[in-house]
Amino acid sequence: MKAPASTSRPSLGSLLLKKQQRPFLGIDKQRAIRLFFASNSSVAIIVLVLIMLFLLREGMDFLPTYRHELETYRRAGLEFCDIINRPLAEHQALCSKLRRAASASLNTLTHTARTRRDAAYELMREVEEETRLQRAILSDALAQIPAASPEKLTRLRQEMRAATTLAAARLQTPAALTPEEGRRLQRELTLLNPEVPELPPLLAALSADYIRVDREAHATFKPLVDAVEAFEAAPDALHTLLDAMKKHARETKAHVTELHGSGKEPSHSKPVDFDLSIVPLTSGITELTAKVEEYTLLAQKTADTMPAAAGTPQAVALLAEMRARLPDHLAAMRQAAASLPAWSHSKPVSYLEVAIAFFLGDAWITNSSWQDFFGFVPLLTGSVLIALIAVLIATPFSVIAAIYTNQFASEREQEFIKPVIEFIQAIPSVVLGFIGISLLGDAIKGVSEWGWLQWIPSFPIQERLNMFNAACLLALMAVPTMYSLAEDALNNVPRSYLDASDALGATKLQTVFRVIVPAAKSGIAAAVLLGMGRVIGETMVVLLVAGNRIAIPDFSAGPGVVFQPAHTLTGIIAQELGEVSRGSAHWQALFMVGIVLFLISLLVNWCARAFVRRFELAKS
Amino acid sequence: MSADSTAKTTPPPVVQVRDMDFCYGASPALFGINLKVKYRRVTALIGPSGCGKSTLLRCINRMNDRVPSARVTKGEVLVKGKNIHDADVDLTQLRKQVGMVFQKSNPFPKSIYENVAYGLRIHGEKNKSVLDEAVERSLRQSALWDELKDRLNANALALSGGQQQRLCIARAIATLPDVLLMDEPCSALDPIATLKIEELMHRLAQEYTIVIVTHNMQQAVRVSDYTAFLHLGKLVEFAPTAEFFTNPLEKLTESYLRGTFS
Amino acid sequence: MAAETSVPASEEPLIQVEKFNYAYGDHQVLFDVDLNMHSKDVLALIGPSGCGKSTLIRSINRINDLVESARVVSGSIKIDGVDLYASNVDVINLRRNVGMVFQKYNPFPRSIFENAVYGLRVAGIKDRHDLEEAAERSLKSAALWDEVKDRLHEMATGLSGGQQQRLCIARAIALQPRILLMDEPCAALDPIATARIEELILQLRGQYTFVIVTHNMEQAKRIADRTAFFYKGKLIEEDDTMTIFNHPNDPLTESYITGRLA
Amino acid sequence: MNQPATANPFAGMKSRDALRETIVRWLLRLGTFFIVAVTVAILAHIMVKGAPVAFRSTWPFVNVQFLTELPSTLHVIEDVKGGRIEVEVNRADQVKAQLGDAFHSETTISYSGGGILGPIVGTALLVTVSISIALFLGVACAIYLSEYARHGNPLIEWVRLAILNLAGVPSVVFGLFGLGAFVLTAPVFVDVPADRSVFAIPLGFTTLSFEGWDTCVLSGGFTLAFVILPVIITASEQCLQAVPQGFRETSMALGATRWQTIRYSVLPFATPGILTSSILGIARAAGETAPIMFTAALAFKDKLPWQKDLPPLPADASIFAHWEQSVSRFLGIFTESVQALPYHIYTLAAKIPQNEYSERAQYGSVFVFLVLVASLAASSVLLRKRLRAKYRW
Repeated sequence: MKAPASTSRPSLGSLLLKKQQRPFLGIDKQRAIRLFFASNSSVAIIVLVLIMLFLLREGMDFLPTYRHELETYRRAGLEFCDIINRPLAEHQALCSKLRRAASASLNTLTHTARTRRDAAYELMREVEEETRLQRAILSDALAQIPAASPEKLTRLRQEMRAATTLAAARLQTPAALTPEEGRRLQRELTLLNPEVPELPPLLAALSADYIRVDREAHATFKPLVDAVEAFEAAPDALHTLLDAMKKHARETKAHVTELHGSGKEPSHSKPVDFDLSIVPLTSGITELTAKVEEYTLLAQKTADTMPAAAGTPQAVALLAEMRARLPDHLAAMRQAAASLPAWSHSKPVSYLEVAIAFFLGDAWITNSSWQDFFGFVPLLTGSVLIALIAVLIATPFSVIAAIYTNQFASEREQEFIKPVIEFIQAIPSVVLGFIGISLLGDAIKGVSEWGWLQWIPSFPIQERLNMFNAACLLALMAVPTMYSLAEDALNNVPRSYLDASDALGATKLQTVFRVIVPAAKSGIAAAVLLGMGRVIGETMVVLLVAGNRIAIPDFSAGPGVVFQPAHTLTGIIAQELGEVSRGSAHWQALFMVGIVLFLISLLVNWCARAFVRRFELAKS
Repeated sequence: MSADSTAKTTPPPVVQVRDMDFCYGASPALFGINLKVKYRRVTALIGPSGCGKSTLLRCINRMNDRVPSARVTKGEVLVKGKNIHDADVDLTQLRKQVGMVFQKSNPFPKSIYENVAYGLRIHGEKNKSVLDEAVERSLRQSALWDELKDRLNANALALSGGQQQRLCIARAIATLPDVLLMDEPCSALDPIATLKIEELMHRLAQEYTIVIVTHNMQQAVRVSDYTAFLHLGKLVEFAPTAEFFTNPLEKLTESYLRGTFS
Repeated sequence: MAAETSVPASEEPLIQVEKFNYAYGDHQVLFDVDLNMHSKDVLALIGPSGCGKSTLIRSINRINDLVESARVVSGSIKIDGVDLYASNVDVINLRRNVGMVFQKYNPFPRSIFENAVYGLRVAGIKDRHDLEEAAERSLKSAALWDEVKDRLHEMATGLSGGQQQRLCIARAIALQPRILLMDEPCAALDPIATARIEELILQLRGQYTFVIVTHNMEQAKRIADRTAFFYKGKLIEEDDTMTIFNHPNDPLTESYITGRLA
Repeated sequence: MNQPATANPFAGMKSRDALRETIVRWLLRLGTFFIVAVTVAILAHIMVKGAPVAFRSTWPFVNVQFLTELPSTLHVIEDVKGGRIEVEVNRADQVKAQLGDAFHSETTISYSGGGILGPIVGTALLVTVSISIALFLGVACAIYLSEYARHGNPLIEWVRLAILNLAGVPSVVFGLFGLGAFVLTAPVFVDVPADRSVFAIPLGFTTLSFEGWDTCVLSGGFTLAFVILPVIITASEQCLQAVPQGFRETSMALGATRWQTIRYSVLPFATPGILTSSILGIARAAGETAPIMFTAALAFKDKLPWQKDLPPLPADASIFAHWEQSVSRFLGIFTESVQALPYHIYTLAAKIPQNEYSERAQYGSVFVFLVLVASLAASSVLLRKRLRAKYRW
């Protein structure tokens, strides 16, 4: 095949020059296509900006709204009541300590009698439960109007009797009762009949015995019991006065809300005259102060007369603790009373105060008949604590797994381990949450009841759903992220380090732990951080498993704090957003939480990138 | 073992390769190599690329073991009289006593001090004063002490290329090896740094037995006492350097030398 | 340079490279290259790796524009008097008229037919008949027709290496370019396949202007009318192939063709 | 060999060190396999508890009822003999009548009866919508990043930064965003704008009002699309990068334009990979709960999205009217809120008491869900393996 003679073709030079282009919307086609893709590529940026925008749009008004609410709270005098009310809450805590001390002391004496009585009752309940159907039918028949035929009644009675006998025969004598008593009770229970209201004689006797012992115990620990009662009653007068004030304040507030709607400017109708409405409160300051003084004196007196001795060492400790905490409490009460005159309902609420109330507020109280508070701290503590525990659990395992697969595992092991760990990523978080509810919660609780583990603080645990449970599952979720990133980091360690270390006669282990892991450490740190980001942002697991108690965890429990339930930033949004009306302070508060979450995620990302960048610098 | 007998007789070769064949999988890389490395002398391995000189060097401390399928198929390698492929040879001990410096300087991303002390640390040395002493000694020997003594805790990666390579040498000699293997230690360096390393080799030769692979004929002339020429996996000629370059026995050697020096 | 004097004044060179400087970022790879290539000639570019010969050939059809940071520092390349790097040049048309064959044969994982007509398809030719005709013509030109005519619709990746490379040549000449650039077309092939490609080039000579980069000096001797020798980004010498190989002017050229310059 | 045997200068290390080496190796191995074991244990637990719900020991071996019925309230009717009958709400009265005197009591457990067809359909719809959007945007973005973008272009740096950050945004924040953007603000064509409309643009025949789409498949799908967008972009870019540079060069050398090169010699070879990787995106989208909580999902719905009461057409309605109605019925699917599997599981786990009756629905749903997601993930892994073997260039 010959190429056509060059004469028949246009000159090469002329071919190379640009022809007239068909313009497409003023730009040529290639540029248009390029622009199309470029605009699509900016979608990520646009989405990020939109996220921020929409979060801000819904959440931005939170501060003004919340400020308005807090202002109403102050104007209407609710804050005034809370000045006294808040320190008074400590009284409840002290009371409960006292009560626990008293009941522990009483328990030392009444324990046996009560156990015996309860055991007998338990037996009776068992029989009743077993024969529930027959008893119910008989009762129905008896209550029937017109009355059922005597034959039928007789038949029903017989059936009931037969069932009762059968049930009673199956009973086992509990350890608290002697076999003798057991047999007797069995016999008496055979006669159990809904038509006869009396208790079986033995049961009645046991009950009476318990009552007697209990009375004796009360006599023995009379000073203590009296002290409890006295302490409980100490603030009664104060409470009465305060309740009246609270009622008044609430009425004022209700009036305001009615007029204003939620946070909107008053439209028509006469605004509430706060100056007037506050008078009943401010005028009561003297009385209130007097009542507070009265209370402190009473409480002090009780504490002074209270015996130091109690039935058990635990009770003694409780008493001592109560005594130690009382002076602070009373001082706080007095101080609160002293600060009353300085309080003014007309003092404006500054934005700084609102911000502090949100970011440093220690209570998240919603749908309250008194006052809603949107304090961020309990949620943040929950989120951070859970994330920390999860990362603490996940980090060693993922790093170990990464080191093992990257450095030690055989090909076949790798082929098995990698897919399994990567598969964890595919497990939806809601499924893990469900596992936490259905399986892990009971498992952890069960383990915490094992005898030889009781040295662990706060074992046995109270709540099935708690932070630790959630953290375990979150750790599992974080493992694949951390694992694959850490493995990448290890993989990226230059081979020449390996050469050098090997040539110096290092063993495999030495090479790995002295050279490779240190060289990859910022990569691993980034992996951990990104895992943490994943964990903090996770919603379903914490919503289902963390227990959803909105309170700052009680750190006085030491490390055992992890077994307490908590609520989280993500969980609160998921749980409450569906139930609030748009535009309310609560709605806006939830969006504020969203904004903070968003910022946290950006921050975590930024930190991780900073680590990775350092890592890459170190490599080059 | 040979150190005490130097005065009387010529010491036995520290490294002895006998009739060795070496394969990567099915493809042979070295054939029938016989080589005796003299005690406290510098032996240079030269030859065109791919001739197997690096492979031969890596046979001496069994660095080739890490390549799967690479193995010695015939013959043996003796270091200090011991066949290093014997079952009772511990790799870490072998490599402790046969140090190696690589073509591309590869200090660890740690401090200068930790780099030099690394070899001792992994062999269980914990005593701080021993470590200090060893670090100072090896840095002095590698002519780095004066430059670096004030910043031993600086990151080694911050050093210049030539300093890094000398640091790698210091790291290798910190464990007092008997043999020092150098795999084209200057090929990644500029002439001035190269010169410093060569000077260093001269001095180190008084205390260590050195085997060096080089591309650079002049370098071999300058630093080595003995030169071995490899071609296509065979050891063509092995002779004292002066003789080797002035009066080569083999035609192949001659043409190789001429080709480069013309 | 020698090249200037030997050009007959009557014939205007097809490709003129004038004071061409080229760089990747800050790293300059071509320095003041002056080179004239004549219509229907076969020009071989030789030189050690990294000397810039591939860069030069890749800037003749501006395929190097795809490499990030690649840029012309100064100078120009003109084809038929048109400066390739001027703004009025249509790169697409340039590439349609300056075909290129790469070192690594890389047919698309499509059918042989689709590979052969790819250039035509993207040029907008849709007529089935035209395409078939062009495929047959180009495959015949590339001496591949007889081997593949029965399996035009099988995957091109199923062909042997040499066949794949010839398919790549067919693909390039399907567009009937005036100039054919070949970047080490035989580097990835065995000797027999290489021989067939060389044969093909000899067959096609006279129809196209060939610029061939090669590592293989024997190949240059066999196929090239003229040969240019590059060293470290500079054109050292350009002349008749016979002159270059028999009586090189420059000592560098000589040491390269005698194999001393690695 | 022929030398006198000397003391071994390279004697092995102390046995204690060797032991330590072994122990540490085993510790590492144990740690690794602990993770594997936990994973396997969880899966096995769900399998053991859930498989009996989804499968039957007799033909057709699959619990058809569970997979093809809508969820409903479960009624447990107890007769006087203590026997318990589980029935659905519609059959409860019938059973009670049958029992007559023998009827004793009745307990109801929400959501636990019937099957899970509604959630399955809802999840399928959400995933379809989200993956279509995400694939379109994601692949386009990846093409730009991989084919057009030049290093050092500030836009690219910003895009990459944004993708990284987007991947780290918590899914519940996406939910908030979806609520604010799609449910409450997205533009719709209506005749009379609602009060809450942000602003309305009158267009003459209708009004473009920014009043949101309400909770519906579309809102949820869009929200999910942005959740999985980073995954799709990253995966697609990797697939595009995996196409050899030689193809591009060859194509360009043959005079193809940039777009032709992408269209004919890059995209075709990257498509299988992109599709494979996007299966992972599907799995992710199917598994997310928080983003759809406020944007698409309902706890309970007794109708499938297309079972809508439209006014009956007159008998003599034109074919056009029929056609119009089916189109509006089809489009209506996307403006309905739906049940979704993950949200259904959340409801079952959090909103109803845990007992033996709710367990059936819980484990059944979890099992089916996990099987769906896992088979997606597994098929993506397998496909990738096979494709990698097939497309080796």
